[in-house]
Amino acid sequence: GGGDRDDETTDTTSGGGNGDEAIIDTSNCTGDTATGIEGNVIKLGTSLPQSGLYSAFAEILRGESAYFEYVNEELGGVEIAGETYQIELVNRDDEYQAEQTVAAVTELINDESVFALFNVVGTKNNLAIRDLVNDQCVPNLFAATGSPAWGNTDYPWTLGTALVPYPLEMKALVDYLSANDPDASIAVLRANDDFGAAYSETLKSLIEGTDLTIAGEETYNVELFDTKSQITSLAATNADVLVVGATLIGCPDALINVGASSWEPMIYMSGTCTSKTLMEAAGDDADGVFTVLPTLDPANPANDSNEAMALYKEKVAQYQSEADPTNGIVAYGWTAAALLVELLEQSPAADRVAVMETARAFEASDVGILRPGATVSTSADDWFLGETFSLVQYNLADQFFADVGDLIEEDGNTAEYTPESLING
Amino acid sequence: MNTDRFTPRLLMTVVAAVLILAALAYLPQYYGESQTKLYAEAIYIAIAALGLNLLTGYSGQVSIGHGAFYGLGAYGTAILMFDHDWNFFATLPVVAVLTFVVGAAVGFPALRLSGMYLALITLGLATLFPDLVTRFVKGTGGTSLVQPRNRPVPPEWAESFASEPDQWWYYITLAIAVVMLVLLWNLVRGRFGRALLAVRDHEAAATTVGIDAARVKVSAFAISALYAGIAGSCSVLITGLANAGRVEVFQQSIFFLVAVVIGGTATVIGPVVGAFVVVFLDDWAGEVIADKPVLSPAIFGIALILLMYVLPDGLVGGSRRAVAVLRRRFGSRAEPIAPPVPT
Amino acid sequence: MTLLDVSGLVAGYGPVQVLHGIDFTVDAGEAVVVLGANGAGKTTTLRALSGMLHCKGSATFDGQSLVNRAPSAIARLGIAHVPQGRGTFTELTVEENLRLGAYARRDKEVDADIDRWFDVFPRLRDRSDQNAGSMSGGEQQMLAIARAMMARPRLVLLDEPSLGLAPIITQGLFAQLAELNRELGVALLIVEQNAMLALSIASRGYVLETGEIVATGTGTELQENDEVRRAYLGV
Amino acid sequence: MPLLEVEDIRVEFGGVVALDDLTFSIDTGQICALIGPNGAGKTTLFNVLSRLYEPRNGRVIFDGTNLLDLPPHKIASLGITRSFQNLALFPTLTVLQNVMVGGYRSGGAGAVREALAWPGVARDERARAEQGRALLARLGLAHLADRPAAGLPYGTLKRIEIARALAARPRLLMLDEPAAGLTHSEVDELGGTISAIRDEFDLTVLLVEHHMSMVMGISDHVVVLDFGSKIAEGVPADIARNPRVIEAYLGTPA
Amino acid sequence: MDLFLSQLLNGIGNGVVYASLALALVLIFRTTGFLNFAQGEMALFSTYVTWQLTDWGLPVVASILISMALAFIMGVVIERVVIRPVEGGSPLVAVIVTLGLFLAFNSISQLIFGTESKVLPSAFPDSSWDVGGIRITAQTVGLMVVLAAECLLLYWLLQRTKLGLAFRAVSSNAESSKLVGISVGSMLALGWGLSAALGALAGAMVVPTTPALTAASLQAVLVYSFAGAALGGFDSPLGAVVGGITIGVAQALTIQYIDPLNDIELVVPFALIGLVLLFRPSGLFGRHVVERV
Ligand SMILES: Nc1ncnc2c1ncn2[C@@H]1O[C@H](COP(=O)(O)OP(=O)(O)OP(=O)(O)O)[C@@H](O)[C@H]1O
Ligand SMILES: Nc1ncnc2c1ncn2[C@@H]1O[C@H](COP(=O)(O)OP(=O)(O)OP(=O)(O)O)[C@@H](O)[C@H]1O
Ligand SMILES: [Mg+2]
Ligand SMILES: [Mg+2]
Repeated sequence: GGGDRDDETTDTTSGGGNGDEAIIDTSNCTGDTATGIEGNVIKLGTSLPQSGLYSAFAEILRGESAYFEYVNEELGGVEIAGETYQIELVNRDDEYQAEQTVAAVTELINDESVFALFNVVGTKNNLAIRDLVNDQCVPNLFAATGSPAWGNTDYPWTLGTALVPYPLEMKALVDYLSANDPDASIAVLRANDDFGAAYSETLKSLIEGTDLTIAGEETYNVELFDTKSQITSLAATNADVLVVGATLIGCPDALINVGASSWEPMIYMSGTCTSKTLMEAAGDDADGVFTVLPTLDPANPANDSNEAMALYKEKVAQYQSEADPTNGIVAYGWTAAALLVELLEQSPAADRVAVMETARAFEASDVGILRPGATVSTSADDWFLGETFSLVQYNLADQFFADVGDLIEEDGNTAEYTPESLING
Repeated sequence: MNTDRFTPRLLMTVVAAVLILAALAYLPQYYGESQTKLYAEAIYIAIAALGLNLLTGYSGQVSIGHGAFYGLGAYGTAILMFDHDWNFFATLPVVAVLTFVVGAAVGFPALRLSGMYLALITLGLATLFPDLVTRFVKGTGGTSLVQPRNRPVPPEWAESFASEPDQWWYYITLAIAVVMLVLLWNLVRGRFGRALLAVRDHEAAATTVGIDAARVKVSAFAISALYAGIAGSCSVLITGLANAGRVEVFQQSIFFLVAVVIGGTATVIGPVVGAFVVVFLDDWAGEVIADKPVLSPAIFGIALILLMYVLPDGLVGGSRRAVAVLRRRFGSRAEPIAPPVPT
Repeated sequence: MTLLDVSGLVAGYGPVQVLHGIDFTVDAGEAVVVLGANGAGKTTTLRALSGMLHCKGSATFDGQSLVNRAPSAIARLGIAHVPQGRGTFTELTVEENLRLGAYARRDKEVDADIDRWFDVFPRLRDRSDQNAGSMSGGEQQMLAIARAMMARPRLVLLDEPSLGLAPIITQGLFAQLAELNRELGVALLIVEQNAMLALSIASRGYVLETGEIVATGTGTELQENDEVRRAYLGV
Repeated sequence: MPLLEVEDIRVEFGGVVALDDLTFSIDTGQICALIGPNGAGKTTLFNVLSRLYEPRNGRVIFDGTNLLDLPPHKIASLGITRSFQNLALFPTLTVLQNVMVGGYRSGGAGAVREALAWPGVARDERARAEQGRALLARLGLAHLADRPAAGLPYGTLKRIEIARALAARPRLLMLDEPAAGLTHSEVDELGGTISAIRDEFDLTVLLVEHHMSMVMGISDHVVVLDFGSKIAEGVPADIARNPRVIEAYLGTPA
Repeated sequence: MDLFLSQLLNGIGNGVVYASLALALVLIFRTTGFLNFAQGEMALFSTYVTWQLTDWGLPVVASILISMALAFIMGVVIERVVIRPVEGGSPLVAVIVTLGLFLAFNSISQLIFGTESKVLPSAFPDSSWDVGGIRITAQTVGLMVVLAAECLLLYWLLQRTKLGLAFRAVSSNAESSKLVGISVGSMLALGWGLSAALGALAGAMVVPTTPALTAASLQAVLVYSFAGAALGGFDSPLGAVVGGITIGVAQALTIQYIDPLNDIELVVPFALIGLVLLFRPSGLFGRHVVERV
């Protein structure tokens, strides 16, 4: 429905903030920084694909909802500066289309008057709204991709999520190879977009000065998911290592195609591919694949003894009975929601600026089903979360990811390993 | 075709047009930003549908790929504004020429094709375009998204009615749409429009009276591409970005076609009405079953099918039929009931 | 015995009524001609009878009502129609067109019948594999007639069968129609502008004007009617 | 003096020879009838003259120009238009619009000027409409001007085609079975009309027709085709008696 | 050389996938005379049904057969209920209706079967053979055999049977078909039923060549299938197969040998179609129909 023109309060004309001195430049924020809080309810907004070809991401919402319902019902709500608030999450379906995200977010901010945006899905989708949230001084918390772009300090109102930033995945791989196979040759299969570029460009910059070499690189079309010919072509290089910078069905497709060839490289696969269904899709060919995980694997029965995991499974079953708790996407939503609650509770005031400032100097551990002992943190010059994780290897027999080596702690290092253009492009 | 100068019908048309324009002009005063945006979207989709109607309605060539020209227009404008800091208005002629030329280049081989073969080639275009964009455009954050920051700001003289930028953008889009509508109207009412219909109805016969069918058809293709391109430019104004995924481009293409058919092929006003129906139907479908968003495309799809049952000749055709029935019932005038005739 | 009995037949296109209640009959084995000026409603009458148009009134064929019966069902009752405009299956070959004519038949003599009609129109035999759509106008007219005959109908509705045929072919065609009618007892309802020729093989005729029957009589009666002579016989 | 000279025109479709090195000519101002059995190649010749079919060999000289050097849409400008054996009207247009399409070439302002409603565009348009109405009136169709063409009686449609062809102001008018589907009296009337418009519009007419009464009544010259070749040529009375023509085409009326 | 052969084989492997859906497109075109944009999504739905049946423990082949039978019924019902009201009207209206179906089927599949990807077992054994260093999978060979059989069957049905003649008659001239006694409605319904069944078969053949069944599974393939059908000519089953395989091979070789076209290899099939259609506007094997004036 239409709202009245006259309650417009925010100024929409200025450019991005300037993040050096005060982390967040609020000089242009003329609106009420406590919008979205009414009585003891704090209203949050999210936008994600719930219909169309990418609707599998809608499961995130179930994980989030399970956590919020748990907090609202059993813990009385979230406590910010001594006050307890019930959390209300307003969601919009954007079909994974950036312009629809813009429309949805405009609506969430103007008509729904949400306090903050939370866990909006997709790189393009978050990029598309980052000017908007900057202009209107609305926190966009835990943008749900591992893109290095969330480190861009021109956009202080956008905070990335606790997924491992894609460049760090390459750092972990390069470290692992340097220790175990220092003169390995690497073949790269990458998606034809910014996502694929994040892998391949970081990898190339990281192997400078090492004995590791790139044997070949092929791009595939993310909207087609077909990698057969690319793998054939890469197989011809007979490289020691294959990096699969692919996503969704592209991941198992690549694994299957490698399996069907006579090539037997060590495979490193993007951390975005770790969902149970994708691994099942790869079948036998998934055995021994390396990747990274910032959280515990909900499919690993060994983790059931973990208290956080037990809570997660219990509450999902209780509040979102239609969701499958072993689905990594649900688990991701749960963890993101837990991080948000943690962030809000750390905030000194129920106020957008306060929350955003907290987000920029945030530290948390044992949240959601993050790995026990893993700390996620941000600071004035580290804008990335998700920098503590494990290198893991898929165990086909037991169908879960087993840790390889110790917890990797790269807190504050993402920007250093990432080509500058990927962050500030 | 009204060759007489002044008829009651013309008067009614003018009155209706003025009323509708007044309503459209008042809209952003009443509605908030989101709603205004939705109307603006309907208006720029109407521009594209106007053009597509020239191709599909008048010239009989079905395209399910005009989302590509729309995208080309959007990227043209967005890149010129973002990378080269052009003024929005300055990008329009460039986009017009660009899309016209590309449209002609596609329309030329399309000459030999008809029916589903042509539809297929245009589908190919819609499929290919996003890949080309992903390949060649490095926009925001390394993605193919391009977001200019220099959209026009409301000038001082417009303060009284467009104090907010989104209102100003809405008015710009509306003005462009009105101009495009008038141009098209002039075009289809006369010799060119008749030639298009003639070529569509019987190409050989049209040729024998001196119509260069190839030229006419390619022109229709190019003009329709231009309209889609300008619609794309306007979309940058409204949404602030240019983007092209496969799903998006396909969906845009379908929206244009649906707007044409729902509104009424080979009528001037039909596609405009159709565009509003499509945009609001889509919006409604997304909300009507709030807890099952996964169903919204189905609702949209089923609504389309039902609409086609009720109005196989589009809204314009349907309302003409309704008027004819009323006239007969109340017998006010013994005018012969003319079946749908292009206006 | 009355084979086709039409009374009070009303039909039209959308709001436009063309036939304003016409009555006529065709007996089994009879040949009847319908004359009428341009736009009189002759085609409309035939289309209504073969179920292609929504109509009101009564029309029975061998005791069965034709009104609002599906065209394919009417065809299967034994009524064949040579439509105005020929209705060729343009993408199919001449022979396939003829086979389709026999679609409703179950017997094994289809090939023999094709041969028979090839004898009547030798041009069709020469071109049996040609795409029907590329045939000349007259050739297609021959095809349309032969196709209708392939159904071995009891009643044939012929809508201007001589249209576009060379005089010599027209003569042969009417001779053949007369023979069919005589020897096999096929009833014919012929709409024809070559009134002289048509009346020569018909036992009776009707004159249709603006959707109403204005004159009727035997062949000779009509040939002597002044009005008819002036308008349709050109004498 | 011949207006149109057809020389050695040959058209083949696969194995079918539709025109077999045909040669003949038409003098200015004549009504020349082209007759022959079905499939003799008459319509094919029309299609060659309108440049819809490409002949294998031969030349067609119209008033000094070789037609075969021109694209199909230039033929009308040269002064040749036609009607079609199988109706070829524009069914969604009104009768008047159909005829106005015939006047396409007159006063063409170009799409851009039209879109901008340039001065003169409206005037041209009015002129075309007036011309169209005049032609319709001439052919007795004035009352149908604003009716859609679809659904009109067959014979009426044939006459609309003639009006459309005339709207292009031709010098050579080609009519392919214009009398098909007409009653006797209508045929006679149409014959009269054709002779009359020939005189009024200074036309040369090439007429294909199976109605012998009309052919014999109005033509100055008759060309007879069979299997794509000319088997006879001459004045109507001679043709009617020519045994070859009787055998191949006329037959002996019962 | 080995690499070339491998890529050739990849291409053929993908090509047969495109071809199997293209055949369903050809069938519906031949039987009803128009293009069904929902064809792929109807096949998707049937494939989900097949998956559901295998998930309930039925053998794969039995599941496919049952699902084909259900698809047949679904096709008939859709024609009767959804398409019938717009038949005989403007083809554009029919296009919009099939687009509506396209949206409906995709989203209803997701509603019923969930949005998570599913693994559909293959009807063919998981084995493969090494022939001179080239690996040939049973999947590809099996698909080719099925395709060849389908192709022959379709050819026989359309070209050699009375039913086929009736199908062609209906798509050529519905009005005259009625006049010769063909029940046009039943033929159309039958045509929809058959092509839906063929689509179900295609889906069950195609999806196991991809890692998993998702709502997007057939959309990418469908574009190539359309392309294949266009290349071969929409009215020729053989054309659909040759066209589909050509597209697959062109795509694979482009990826291997034309680096500048990497990830925009779609250019190649469409350029190919453009080229072919320029010279043969009805496709390689399509029958060119002359319309006389
Ligand atoms: N499809 C149609 N829509 C509207 N009116 C039609 C349609 N077809 C025919 N008519 C009108 O119906 C009347 C009768 O037409 P019909 O075709 O039956 O005439 P006819 O006697 O067969 O004449 P002819 O065959 O010589 O043209 C005519 O006035 C014609 O204009
Ligand atoms: N495209 C084509 N393919 C094959 N044969 C063709 C084609 N066009 C015409 N023909 C054949 O060429 C011959 C001449 O046809 P044309 O149409 O010129 O005959 P016509 O003299 O006009 O006959 P009618 O009096 O029946 O109209 C016919 O036998 C016809 O079948
Ligand atoms: Mg008639
Ligand atoms: Mg002819």
